[in-house]
Amino acid sequence: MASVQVSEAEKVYIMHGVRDDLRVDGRGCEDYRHMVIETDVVSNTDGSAKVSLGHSDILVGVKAEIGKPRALVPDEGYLEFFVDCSANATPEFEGRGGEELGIDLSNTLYKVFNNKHSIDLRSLCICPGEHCWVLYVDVLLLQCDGNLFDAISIAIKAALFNTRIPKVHISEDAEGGKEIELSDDPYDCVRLNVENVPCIVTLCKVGQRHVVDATLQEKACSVASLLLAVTHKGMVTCVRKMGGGSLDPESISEMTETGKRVGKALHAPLMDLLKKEEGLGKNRQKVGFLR
Amino acid sequence: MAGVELLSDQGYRLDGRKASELRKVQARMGVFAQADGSAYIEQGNTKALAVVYGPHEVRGSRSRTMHDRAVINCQYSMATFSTAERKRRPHGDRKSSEMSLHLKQTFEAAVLTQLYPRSQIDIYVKILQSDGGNYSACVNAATLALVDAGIPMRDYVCACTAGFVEDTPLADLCHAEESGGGTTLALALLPRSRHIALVQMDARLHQDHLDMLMEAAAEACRGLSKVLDGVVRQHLQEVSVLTRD
Amino acid sequence: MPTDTKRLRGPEESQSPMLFLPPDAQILKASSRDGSRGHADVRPIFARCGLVSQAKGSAYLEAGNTKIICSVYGPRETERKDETDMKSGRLLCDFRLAPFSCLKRGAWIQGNEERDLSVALIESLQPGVCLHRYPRSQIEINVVVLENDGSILAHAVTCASIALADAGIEMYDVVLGCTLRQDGDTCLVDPTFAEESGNWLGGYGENQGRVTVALLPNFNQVSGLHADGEMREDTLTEAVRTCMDGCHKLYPVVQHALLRAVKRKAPPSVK
Amino acid sequence: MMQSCFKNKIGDVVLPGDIFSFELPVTEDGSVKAEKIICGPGLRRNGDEVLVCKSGILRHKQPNLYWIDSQQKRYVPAKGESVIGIVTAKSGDIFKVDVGGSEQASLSYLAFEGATKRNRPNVQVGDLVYAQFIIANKDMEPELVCIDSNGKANGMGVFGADGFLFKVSLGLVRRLLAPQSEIVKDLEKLFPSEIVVGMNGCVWVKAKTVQQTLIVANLIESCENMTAQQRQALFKRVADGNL
Amino acid sequence: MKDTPLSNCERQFLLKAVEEKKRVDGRQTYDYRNIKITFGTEYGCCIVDLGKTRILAQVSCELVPPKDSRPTEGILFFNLELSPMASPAFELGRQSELLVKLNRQLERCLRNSKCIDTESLCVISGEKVWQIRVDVHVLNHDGNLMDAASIAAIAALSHFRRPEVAIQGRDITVFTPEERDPIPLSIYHMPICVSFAFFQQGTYLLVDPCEREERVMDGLLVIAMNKHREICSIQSSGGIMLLKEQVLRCSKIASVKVSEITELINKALDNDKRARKEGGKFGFAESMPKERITALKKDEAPVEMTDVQDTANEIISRTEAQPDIVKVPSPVVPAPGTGQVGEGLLNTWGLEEEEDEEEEQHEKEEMSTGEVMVLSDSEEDDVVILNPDANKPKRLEGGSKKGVEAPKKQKTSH
Repeated sequence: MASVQVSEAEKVYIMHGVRDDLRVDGRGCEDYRHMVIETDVVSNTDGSAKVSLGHSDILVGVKAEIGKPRALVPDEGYLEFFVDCSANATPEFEGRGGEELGIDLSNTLYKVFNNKHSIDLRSLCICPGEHCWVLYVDVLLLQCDGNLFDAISIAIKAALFNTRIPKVHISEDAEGGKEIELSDDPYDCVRLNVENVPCIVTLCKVGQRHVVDATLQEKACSVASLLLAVTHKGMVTCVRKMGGGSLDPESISEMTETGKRVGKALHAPLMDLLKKEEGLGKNRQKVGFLR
Repeated sequence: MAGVELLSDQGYRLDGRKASELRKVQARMGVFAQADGSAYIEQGNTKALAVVYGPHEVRGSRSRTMHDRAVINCQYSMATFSTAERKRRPHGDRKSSEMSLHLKQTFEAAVLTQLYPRSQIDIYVKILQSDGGNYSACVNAATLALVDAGIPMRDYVCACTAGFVEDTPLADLCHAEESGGGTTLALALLPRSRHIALVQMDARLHQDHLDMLMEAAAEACRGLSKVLDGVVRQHLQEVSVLTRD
Repeated sequence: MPTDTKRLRGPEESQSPMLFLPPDAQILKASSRDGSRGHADVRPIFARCGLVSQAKGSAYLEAGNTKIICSVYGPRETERKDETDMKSGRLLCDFRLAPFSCLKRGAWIQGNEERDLSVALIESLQPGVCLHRYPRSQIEINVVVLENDGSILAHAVTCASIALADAGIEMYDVVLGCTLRQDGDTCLVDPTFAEESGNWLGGYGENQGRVTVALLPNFNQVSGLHADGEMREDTLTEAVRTCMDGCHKLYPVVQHALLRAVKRKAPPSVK
Repeated sequence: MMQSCFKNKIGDVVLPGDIFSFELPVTEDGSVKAEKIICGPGLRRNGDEVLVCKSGILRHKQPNLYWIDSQQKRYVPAKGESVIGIVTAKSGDIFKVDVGGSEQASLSYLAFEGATKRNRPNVQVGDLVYAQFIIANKDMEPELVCIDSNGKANGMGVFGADGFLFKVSLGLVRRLLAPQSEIVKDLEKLFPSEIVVGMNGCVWVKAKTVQQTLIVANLIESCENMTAQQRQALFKRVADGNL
Repeated sequence: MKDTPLSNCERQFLLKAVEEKKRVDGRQTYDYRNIKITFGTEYGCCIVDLGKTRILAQVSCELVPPKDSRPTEGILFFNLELSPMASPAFELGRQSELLVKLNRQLERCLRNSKCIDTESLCVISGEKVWQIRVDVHVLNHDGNLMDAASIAAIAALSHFRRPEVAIQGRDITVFTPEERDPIPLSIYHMPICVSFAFFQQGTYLLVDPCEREERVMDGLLVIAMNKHREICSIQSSGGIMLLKEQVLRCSKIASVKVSEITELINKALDNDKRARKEGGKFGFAESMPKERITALKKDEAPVEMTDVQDTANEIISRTEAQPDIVKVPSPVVPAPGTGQVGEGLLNTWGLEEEEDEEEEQHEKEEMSTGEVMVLSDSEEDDVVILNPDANKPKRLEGGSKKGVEAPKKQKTSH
């Protein structure tokens, strides 16, 4: 992660602040920074979303392509994750610098979605064993100011909500070969059910307490952090301890409990915000980076 | 593309523009907080983001430091979802390293590098959506980012593409016109001094039409420089209002 | 990607025989564990130190059919000079599954999963090693899984910490790893490969998941925690506790292995 | 006798690996008359045999000096030889000078006439320097100086305002620097010009106009592989062609 | 191993020489160096000598499934290698900027200009098409790699023959050259690159810069054109500031150069075809029978003797006068399989009818008399190749007679 140099005195200052539930930018321990979400930002994709959480900017594009289903699960489509840490974020990511972090992020995303209920993979299947939809989820990291996992998971949820997969009808031509036609009417499409898509909450252990949505400074003076992917029903789909320190079991269960609570509380406002934006329909003024 | 008719006989193009009409240009400076200079530009459907870091000390290979001027280091990359067909890798293939090379040369000519010896200026450009004229969008975005970063330049660098269909020059090509097999000319111009920083042309064109084509491209660049000029003034006006009282 | 020219490959559209297994063979009922092992029992492990002469320290560990060998080099000088934090050392890990280790042949080049496992291994071992004693240097850990029969990360953590101890690197505590497979309400400790992935694909019920915990036994601190699949929060905390008990069960075998190694290396006591 | 097998080889092309073995001549009074042979560059002693290790023409100089005149381009620094170097870097109190050898030679800033700690010589990166080697062996980094034993520059130091520098083979350099070199004599007849020749194959030429400098430079370059008469003919044509 | 740095005095001298319209090797501002094209025994292999720059191009073909985006078109693939043999500055495996620039320019010049009909390369649409692969290797770098590479590539492509193919239903039979003689590629036009080096912020301009001039130049403008005066690609590089008029002027100069180089390539191709038809000897070994052991013969650098004043703009004004293809005096063909144009020829074109130099090269007996190929360069004296074997002095006078006579003629012509 792009780290920032923090002197010892600053660390002590931040720790004392967290102990009294007052962080450097005035937030409480479980408050998120100001978050801006916008969908359908890039037109070449089937679904896209831009999230800026404080100064972290993430852009996610989802492209659906027809591919061959995996051998072991012939009746399901699958998701492919690719995280591109562009040099825009920090000069460190130039050339192959950002590759290591990108692979770490995408591996975690694979784990988060590695269950049956996040996305109904069966609905992605066109004809078992031969054709299925493959959703390429490309995450573009434009600016990173800490807490990337949360911003990425929210952006993915918004992008999947915004994804429109064209309807497919299969016609049998003469010698039994299957012919696939896509309907080119833009409105004749299938929407994904993103109810169950989990959101990631990263809890950072600073001193004795843990904080949500830690900035780079707070992360620099934390020993360990726990990453929790929580669905709107409170199910935990991925847990991962990050950082060089260790945690005692009590604080793990404490952090898990907080994570679940904060995660669950995140889904409801997100979903109705997305629905409201969807509701605006055509006269919605596209903002993107322009404001 | 034999099928698609690029220029209708009444002189309208695919997207309804006249022959020498530019696409809608929207731009904004100072998009990112962490970068020294940043800018975002939309030319029609082509969207580009440019970020500038520097001038800072040379990282990586020390051998590149110049004892008399700054080294310009560019990286051009395209988002994997920017084109209709998904790109496997954002950068690293020959096309993008060539584009980075062109950007580097364009700005080596325009930026006053001798003011910052033994230092490095990084220019990173990201194409979010590609609908033709990638090079020109990158140059315009990078110019705005350099202005935002306060790096001294001889002049704005405006770039534009021009095509040639049924011997009428078309300005500011979109993807359909660019990949239609006709001639495409990319021109990076310093409008006030009418100096050309970079010229690049593809596909066959008879020598006599070259003059007309370059004139159309130069005209388009001058039009673009007015738009960029407007954006910079508006941004400065905004910033000065915030900092005045 | 350099194409693999040496091996005679079948025609492109050749399928792996795995596909043609009868469907029920694939989905193994996870809850019924065959024969001797109860749900909460850990497979007996065999551990030895000092197998690789070249390495500073090395260890070989067998848990059931899972066989892992690990060697430790260092502390060495860091090549990348411009590392920022110079006051503490760095752990570098290279986690490889031998191509013949799983049913389906893997590639020699390190895939994304292996990189993920390397990162997980480093984060689990780092709390146990006194890195501040080795400023401006790096310790390289090379782990090779010779045969993969389930919970390779957990056993790799244990094997690596034995190798580190064998290499004489200062550690706060040995790090032990244990994995648990949650299937509905039953949880299987130290699952085999079939149990670990078998029921998973078919399972649509609640609480399907896998938890791996790395533990510092004397401090009772969790140094590594990985879980995926879908579980309720209480099942998760329960699973973590079960894993920690599993780790404690391994501790005596590890101590014995280290004792043997130290005795063998120690100078003949003056009798 | 010993030198006889050498003598008949003088002027011939010898290849690396040729061996000159000697039977010690036994004089009438049975004592062995030892003869001394000095092996120059290209010859190596191996027991009582002399091995040739560079291809070229065997040369002889009275009384017993033999050496191989090879057509080499890569220069190996030798102590006492004066060369033309290009200053590539200024680090601390030494300049790095590229002499076309295997590594860059070092030249201390004090090794200039009248240089003291305070008033340092004005040397820029990229300048030409005419200097002499005081340290040049295979184990140490070669070192140059621009002053002779009693501190005078006598011709050495930074130079080359607006002349033209080019590289030639070491064989031609030796012919140019030979005491009565015909090439130099012919060049003098053409038009006045300054020529500086470094043992490392760098030649610097300056004449009144750019045009003449180019002519002299091209003439020197083309003398590389010409026999004497061809050179005469060329110089005659250049002389009348120009007048 | 980094190559030797450029000293300040060398840089200043070269720039002063450029200002006074003098070039190190005695050429005019718009002169090309000696271009020599030789073909190998195998079809599609050719070596081009541009002065001392030497480039090998090899064309090969293969039956491959087509790209699914273009099922009915063959595939053209270009690859240019900078082998470390060419200059100490080239390191193997390092993606240097020069490598990327050359590769992309070659691709743009030969593929985007659609100079080869890719439809004719399709065997079974969607299944099997010909993939034509052009490998270009730089053997010696003495400046201006782009022009030499483009000449080598287009010459090799036009020299290349692909095996004939017969299709019955699904199976394809490929005939060996013995069964059916191979078929040439269908080439519409021959795009050739012309490089212009700019000095002193664009005030001075040189064609075909040699290596020393390349190290001193500010920027480069490469224009690819074919003999029908159609521009195939333009690419400016280096931090230079150009004006529109300069680009137009360069394109006019390029059109003249290209028509003359195309003439040379065709000459060499017919030469090789004639040599093969008559069953004579052809290929590299033949093309340099009389040279010294070193393949890269060290011809003496031409010396510019007379103070030739600048005839550049006078030449330009003349090109506008004659729109049609200027009658180029036939290039001297020293040995079968080679076409050779000495520098001198360039600035005599269009001036007055050069009496057609009698073909020194008369088939068989010429070989025996050892009449050495005469580089009839104009103002510099005759280049004489010193043959290691005892050669009759007679030839020497003969050579010099030619030489002496040549410059005089040259002088009058200015």
